[in-house]
Amino acid sequence: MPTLQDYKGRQPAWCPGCGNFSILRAFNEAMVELGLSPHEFVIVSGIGQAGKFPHYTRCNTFNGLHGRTLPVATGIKLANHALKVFAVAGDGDCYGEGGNHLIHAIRRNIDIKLFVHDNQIYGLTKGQASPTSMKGMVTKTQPFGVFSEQFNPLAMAIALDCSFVARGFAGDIEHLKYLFKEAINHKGFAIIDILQPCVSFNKINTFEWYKQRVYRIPEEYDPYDRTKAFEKSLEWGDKIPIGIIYKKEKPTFEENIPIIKEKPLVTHEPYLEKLKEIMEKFY
Amino acid sequence: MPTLQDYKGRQPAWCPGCGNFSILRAFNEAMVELGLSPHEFVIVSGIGQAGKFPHYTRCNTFNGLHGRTLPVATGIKLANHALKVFAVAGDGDCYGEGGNHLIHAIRRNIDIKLFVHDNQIYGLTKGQASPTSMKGMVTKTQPFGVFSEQFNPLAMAIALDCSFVARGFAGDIEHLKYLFKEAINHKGFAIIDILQPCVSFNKINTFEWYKQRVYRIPEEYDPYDRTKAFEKSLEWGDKIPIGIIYKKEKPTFEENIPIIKEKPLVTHEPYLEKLKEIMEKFY
Amino acid sequence: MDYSIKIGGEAGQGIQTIGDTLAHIFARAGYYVFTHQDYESRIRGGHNFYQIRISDKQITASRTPIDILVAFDLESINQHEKELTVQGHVLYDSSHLKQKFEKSNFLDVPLTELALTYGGNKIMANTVAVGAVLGMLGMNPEIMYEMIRKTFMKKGDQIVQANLKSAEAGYKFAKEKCLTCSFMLSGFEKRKMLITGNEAIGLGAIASGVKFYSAYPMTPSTGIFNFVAENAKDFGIVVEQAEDEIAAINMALGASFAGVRAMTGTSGGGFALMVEGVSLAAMTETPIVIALAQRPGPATGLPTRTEQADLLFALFAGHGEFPKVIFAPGSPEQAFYLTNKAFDLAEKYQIPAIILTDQYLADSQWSYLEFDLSRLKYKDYRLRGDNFRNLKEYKRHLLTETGISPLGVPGDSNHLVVTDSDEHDEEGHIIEDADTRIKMVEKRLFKKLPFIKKEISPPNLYGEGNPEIVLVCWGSTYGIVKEIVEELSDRFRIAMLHFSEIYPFSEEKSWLKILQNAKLTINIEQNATSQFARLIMMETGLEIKKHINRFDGRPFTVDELKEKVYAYIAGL
Amino acid sequence: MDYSIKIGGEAGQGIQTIGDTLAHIFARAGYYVFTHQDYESRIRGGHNFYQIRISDKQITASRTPIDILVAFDLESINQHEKELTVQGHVLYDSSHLKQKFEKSNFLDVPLTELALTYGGNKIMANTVAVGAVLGMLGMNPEIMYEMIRKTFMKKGDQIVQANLKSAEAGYKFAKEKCLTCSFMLSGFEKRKMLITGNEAIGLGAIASGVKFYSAYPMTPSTGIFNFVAENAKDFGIVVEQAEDEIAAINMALGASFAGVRAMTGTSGGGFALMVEGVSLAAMTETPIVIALAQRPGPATGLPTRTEQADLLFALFAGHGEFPKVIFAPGSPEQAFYLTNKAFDLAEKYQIPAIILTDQYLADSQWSYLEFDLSRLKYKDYRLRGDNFRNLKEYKRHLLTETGISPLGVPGDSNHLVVTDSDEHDEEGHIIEDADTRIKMVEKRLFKKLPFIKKEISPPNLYGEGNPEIVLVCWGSTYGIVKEIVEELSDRFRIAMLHFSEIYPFSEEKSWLKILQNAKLTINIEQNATSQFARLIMMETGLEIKKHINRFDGRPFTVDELKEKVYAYIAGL
Ligand SMILES: Cc1ncc(C[n+]2csc(CCOP(=O)(O)OP(=O)(O)O)c2C)c(N)n1
Ligand SMILES: Cc1ncc(C[n+]2csc(CCOP(=O)(O)OP(=O)(O)O)c2C)c(N)n1
Ligand code: SF4
Ligand code: SF4
Ligand SMILES: [Mg+2]
Ligand SMILES: [Mg+2]
Repeated sequence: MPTLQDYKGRQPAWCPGCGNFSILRAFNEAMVELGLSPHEFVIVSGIGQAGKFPHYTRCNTFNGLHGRTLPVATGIKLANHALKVFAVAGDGDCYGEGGNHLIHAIRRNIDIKLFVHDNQIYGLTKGQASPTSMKGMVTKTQPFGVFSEQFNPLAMAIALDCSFVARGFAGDIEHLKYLFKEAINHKGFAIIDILQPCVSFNKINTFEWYKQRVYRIPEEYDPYDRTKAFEKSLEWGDKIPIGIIYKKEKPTFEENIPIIKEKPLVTHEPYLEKLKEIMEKFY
Repeated sequence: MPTLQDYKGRQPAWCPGCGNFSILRAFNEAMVELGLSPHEFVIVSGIGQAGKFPHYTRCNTFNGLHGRTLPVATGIKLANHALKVFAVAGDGDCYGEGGNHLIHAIRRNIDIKLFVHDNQIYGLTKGQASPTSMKGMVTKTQPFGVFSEQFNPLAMAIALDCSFVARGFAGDIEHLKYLFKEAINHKGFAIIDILQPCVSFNKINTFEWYKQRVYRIPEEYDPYDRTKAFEKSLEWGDKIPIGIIYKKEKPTFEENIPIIKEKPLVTHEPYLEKLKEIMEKFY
Repeated sequence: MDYSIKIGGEAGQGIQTIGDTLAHIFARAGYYVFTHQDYESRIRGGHNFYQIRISDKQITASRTPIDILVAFDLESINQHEKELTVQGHVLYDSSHLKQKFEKSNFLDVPLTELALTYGGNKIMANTVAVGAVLGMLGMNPEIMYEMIRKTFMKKGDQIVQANLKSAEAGYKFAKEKCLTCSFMLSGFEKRKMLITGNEAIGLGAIASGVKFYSAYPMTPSTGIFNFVAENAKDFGIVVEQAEDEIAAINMALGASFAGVRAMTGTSGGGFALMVEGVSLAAMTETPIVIALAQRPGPATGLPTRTEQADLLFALFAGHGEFPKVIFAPGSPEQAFYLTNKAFDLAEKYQIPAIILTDQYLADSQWSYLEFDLSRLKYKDYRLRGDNFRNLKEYKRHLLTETGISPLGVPGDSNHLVVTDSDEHDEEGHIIEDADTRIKMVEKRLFKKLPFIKKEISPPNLYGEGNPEIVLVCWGSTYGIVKEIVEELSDRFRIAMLHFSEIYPFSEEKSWLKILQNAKLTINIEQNATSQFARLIMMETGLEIKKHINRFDGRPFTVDELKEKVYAYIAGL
Repeated sequence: MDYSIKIGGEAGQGIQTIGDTLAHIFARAGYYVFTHQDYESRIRGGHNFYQIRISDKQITASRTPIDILVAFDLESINQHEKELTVQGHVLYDSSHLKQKFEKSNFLDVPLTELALTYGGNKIMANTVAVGAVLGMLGMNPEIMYEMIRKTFMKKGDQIVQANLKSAEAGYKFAKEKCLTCSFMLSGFEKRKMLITGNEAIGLGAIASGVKFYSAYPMTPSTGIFNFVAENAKDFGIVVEQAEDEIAAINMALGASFAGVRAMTGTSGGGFALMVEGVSLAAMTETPIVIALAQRPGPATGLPTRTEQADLLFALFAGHGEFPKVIFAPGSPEQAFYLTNKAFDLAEKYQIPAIILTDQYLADSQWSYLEFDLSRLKYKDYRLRGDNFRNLKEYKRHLLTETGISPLGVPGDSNHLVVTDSDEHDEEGHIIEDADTRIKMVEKRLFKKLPFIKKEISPPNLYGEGNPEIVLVCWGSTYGIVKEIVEELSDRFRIAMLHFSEIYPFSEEKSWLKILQNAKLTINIEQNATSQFARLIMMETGLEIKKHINRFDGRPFTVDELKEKVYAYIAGL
């Protein structure tokens, strides 16, 4: 049985007080409670503060390009669906640079779990607005403030009929841990948008700001009703719901591919003996 | 007053019977009825059969790259918001290659009208599945059929709170013309997803197939109710609604930018005389 | 024996079907066949043609003179009648062209009418046309009938019979009516295989054990995608059409990281979007093979035509410094074996390997007796299963003498496989310090490069061993230049120096002496700026002063190119 | 007089603030100042430093020997104490470092304590430190006080007083306690301006009438974005942070098409994503200026450090063949004027122009008396307003002698402005025919190129006019190599040949003779593969055999580089 010791990674280069520390703790504890060992999964991360995440826990890691976590994760999952595949990205990473991949990864319903560290800002590049920054936020590159509609990843995911849509908060570790476990136990593509205070650059959406607004979605809420889920996903302001907002059971992408029905692609031989047959096609 | 003669462009290279011909006719007639002259607007198009559209009417034209209509259109609109700016794209163009730009153009609510010729297939490249192709469609590059969730541009647009969301059908020219006019008279970003039969490659969604399913949304429908609109946008099957599905009045991106409040950017001088002042900042 | 048949008409008139059917009949009959196509970026209409050349000797290019022109539109006659040889004939259907030609070498075949009478359906007109061409050639129709049976078997006996009758009708009609037809076909030989450049790359990939192919459709590369997809089930390959080219290459890299051989394919514009991914492959040392099928640019350019203008772009694609391998096959045969070599080197050295072709090679069909499968190499360089499981210690980016680190398959062992697009240490974790940085650059670049160079074969000298005249070329111009050398070799000490393993340059540089000793060196490229000559200059300092370039999107023709070469020779 | 001050500590400890304040005080005092920074890719923690060099003569680089080391962490002492000169001193706060040093040249200044007592707030510690440094230097504090008043004015008198008191406290304390401090400052001179490479590019863009700047944040280019945004209101510029780099360049192209001067900026990875857009700019002949600030690759590499490894990548970026201009300024001053020239050429010839810098130049501050604004060129080449309205006939891609077609502003006239990424005719509509294709390639490439070449200035020879030893370099190494040449020029006939207008090569090639006549030519590059030397080889056939390269992400230091140059000279 894996213990927290197995998840001790490198010394984080995050700022003291950064929300990422709590996410890291929740994640490691969830892995231990799930009985998952570090070599049983891969984390694909992008570039940004969130992108450094896999170095600070222990796991198979592909820390790729800014914005490209999902395609890499998709390739890994298709090549070896016996591996659990998680994608860890920032809000700029996943909703800005990588927005197109999010749309299509959701459409595929490939069994990848996406964890977005959503600090509503570009952290590593020193505080520009991200797609989830709130209107009016002034930064060096938004001198007149943000005008664009705040991106709502949950509403979009529901519109795309994503099979698991949730919001977490770095300030509620127990709950976040529960979300990690639920997402991982769920079959199909899952997104958890994790509200993550950035103490260095986001002076609007602070720990306090979130604490005052965030509330756990009550037990009786039914995540299977798409329209209700859509309405719930639009809640943002004095009250911000965290929890599982939408769920839909359906076959995963990899289940649909005949070739890997029996066994993962990585275990397939090249079948070179069949070459002779195919050569016949050219005569 | 412009006449249809003013809109006679080059000889189309589309297949006989292609849905694009009806879209072209509806568009030209709409322009004439709106009293718009060819030089009063720009069409930015991508690459694909739809991308050839501006060559077959008459207008200022930037026929750019596959998938990149919206960023170019955004640059044009910001540089000269006195011009009307239309983007014409294919479903692969706008929902595949260009998906990320669609998300963010909607968020900006920049006053661009996007017309997607949605034939649910890649036409110019000879019949691969597009994001809007229906599940099960078999092509040379989808040998086991399409597994991915059919992309629903309207639902996504509503989730992103797009200010004008409509669906048209190439087979209902009068109605399509009405949609063009409504979209152009509307202030803010507008998307019209136009069902466009591809007689050469899409053997599933034929003129007949659409004719049997498409119906005009009744008068009494209220496009301002977001949740209702979301539900309506999910209708696809035996009945497919066409018309204005969602509307939201809000300030446009360009209205928010102080610099171009008085006059279009293109009419601004370089203000080089101010250079002396700014030099002082370096001492 | 050496005949050329051109089928011209609008897109959608079945030109491709007729051409393919004829080409396969000829190949099956044992003739050597070469076909190439010219088409516009549209699905219907316009003017396209399909050209077939047959011979009893190996042929590697099309020729301009036409013996039989099958005209489905007037445009074909306007544009191509002048290409007819003295014995050249035109086959057409006056009811279709709405015009009758009185010239003696024009054969009016009522294709549609015969199709209706004998096939009971006007779509049989294509089959009638095939029969008519064989009739004009006076070729024994048996093989045609055999092919028809084979092709339409699954469609049921009725269809088979209808096609047989139509073919026979066309055959008989032409044989009787074409009194001036005087073609002499040599006897049947051992059957030949017919293969395009795209198919050869797809076949080469499959023969190299490719398990994952992700791409975004783009002419002229889509044929590779189609071929791999068509055989995906038999060979256990996952193919995925990505949302864009960025996703395509990143998916392939993910699959490669996870332990399978992965590939993507595209053309210039799509490759431009993959460039960051190429750099990622280099930094993470993830093997990847990329097929780049060139077409005329910049930007969208001429999407269905040919050019060799992305060489230097591909060579320096990607920010930062790292080794990559670039191959530019000159024929489907070379494409087959070089694709195999690309997979081997990409995995052995954990680098990107690029196969550079173009629309001309991608779409033209060559004929061969067979491919020698025993020349293929398949070695699995990955660390997997027990070998990995039982390893004491593992570091993904271990510093070694060769610069090659163990490529472990994540999940096969409880050793962790960690890599990073940031500069990293041996374990794959982010670093900032100078020492590690230096070591890693040395590892990826300086240590690997010498070994890679040793793997590269020198250019291939064809013709005179100690030539006075050398025609330098690379990639798809191979077959065309080869025929010129063959033709001129009786009159001149001439040779072709053809480069197919483009980069890095082989250490074997004896070809430099050949160029230095030659009286006349002509560089031939299907582009405007002689990119390969510039590369030779950069790599060796040797400047080639005489150039022949073509950049209108059409391939060189042997006859036109020969004239240009003559002109230079005359200047000697 | 020539002193260097190094402020070291963790990110977030205010190193940057202290450094900037000191640098500005010195510049205001009329000293020449040079600063450079070394920081990690993190926001807090780690070890960073800010180095300031001051002199009464123009200086263009940092020096290794340190006179005052301000240590905010022990790491600073461990790493940098060895760099101290004989008269060198360390300023630290033992209460902060939790350690006391007994060495005579260590000055323990209770920064926090003084801040609390005199400023009433420990954040004043930074101001105390600034005062203390001036105290150690024994520099007249008046200018410091003046600067403090100016800086904090808007924050109200209380803040001003608090800072003044803190500064004074630090000043007095150091002046009294640092008995071994023996620095000799020369008298005040005419004030100097301080500017970084990034600011100079932003300033150059503004001075060239840039109206639209769209980009996606990426170190080390973000400073340009910030500078333009900061001045957007005053100069009527629209700035937009795009969703990705593909959007950034396509937006800029849209704005340019619509009639305004447009620019984007990024680093290698982002530029990789713009490559297709570069090709689009070429085909549509849409002017665009791109700032490419290099950092070590491949992939993410070392995001906050420096390298010159994207030269050949940038040069050949984009599928297809087309002209582009590449400038690589060696100083903020060059960056300012070359950015202006880039805008002029991009619009005049309707081509992409790339300004190639790197983190070192982007972030380091240089001092100047002033920039001569009269050297700036601003000419509007666009066809707009009445000129366009009253035109008889208009074709966007009209074939002309120069290859330059009228760049009309859409909407200004009822003539339509039509362009296409496909190959097109003069009117901008899609074509397929060979003739038009050939004409358009000739227009874009062969006709324009000779004119562009004429605009390019040859490399700049600094030092001995007829040198025995030539140091070849390009871009940001300018200032470092310049100082080496200055130092060695009394003992050797040595010169620097610096290239800032990189491509196309100027037609003026007299520099080739200089290299041929030189006994020793050394090529110096901040990369692993001597890319510029390879370019010289490709363009001229001249091979440079001696190289000095650095690729660990840190800039060359004058002293280290000088040693390497010596080594080669010794070998003569
Ligand atoms: C292609 C590319 N563009 C830009 C960058 C620069 N960059 C690094 S991190 C980052 C954004 C960081 O914001 P986010 O993704 O929200 O992550 P955070 O740091 O906030 O966790 C950017 C733009 C890059 N590395 N690659
Ligand atoms: C970057 C890039 N990738 C791929 C292509 C090839 N391509 C041209 S059109 C097209 C898709 C056509 O489908 P769609 O956008 O739906 O337009 P349609 O032809 O159906 O109208 C593709 C993939 C390209 N031109 N550029
Ligand atoms: S900058 Fe913000 S997100 Fe990044 S580590 Fe610091 S606090 Fe966390
Ligand atoms: S292929 Fe389809 S979409 Fe394209 S022109 Fe033909 S019918 Fe229209
Ligand atoms: Mg963020
Ligand atoms: Mg389509």
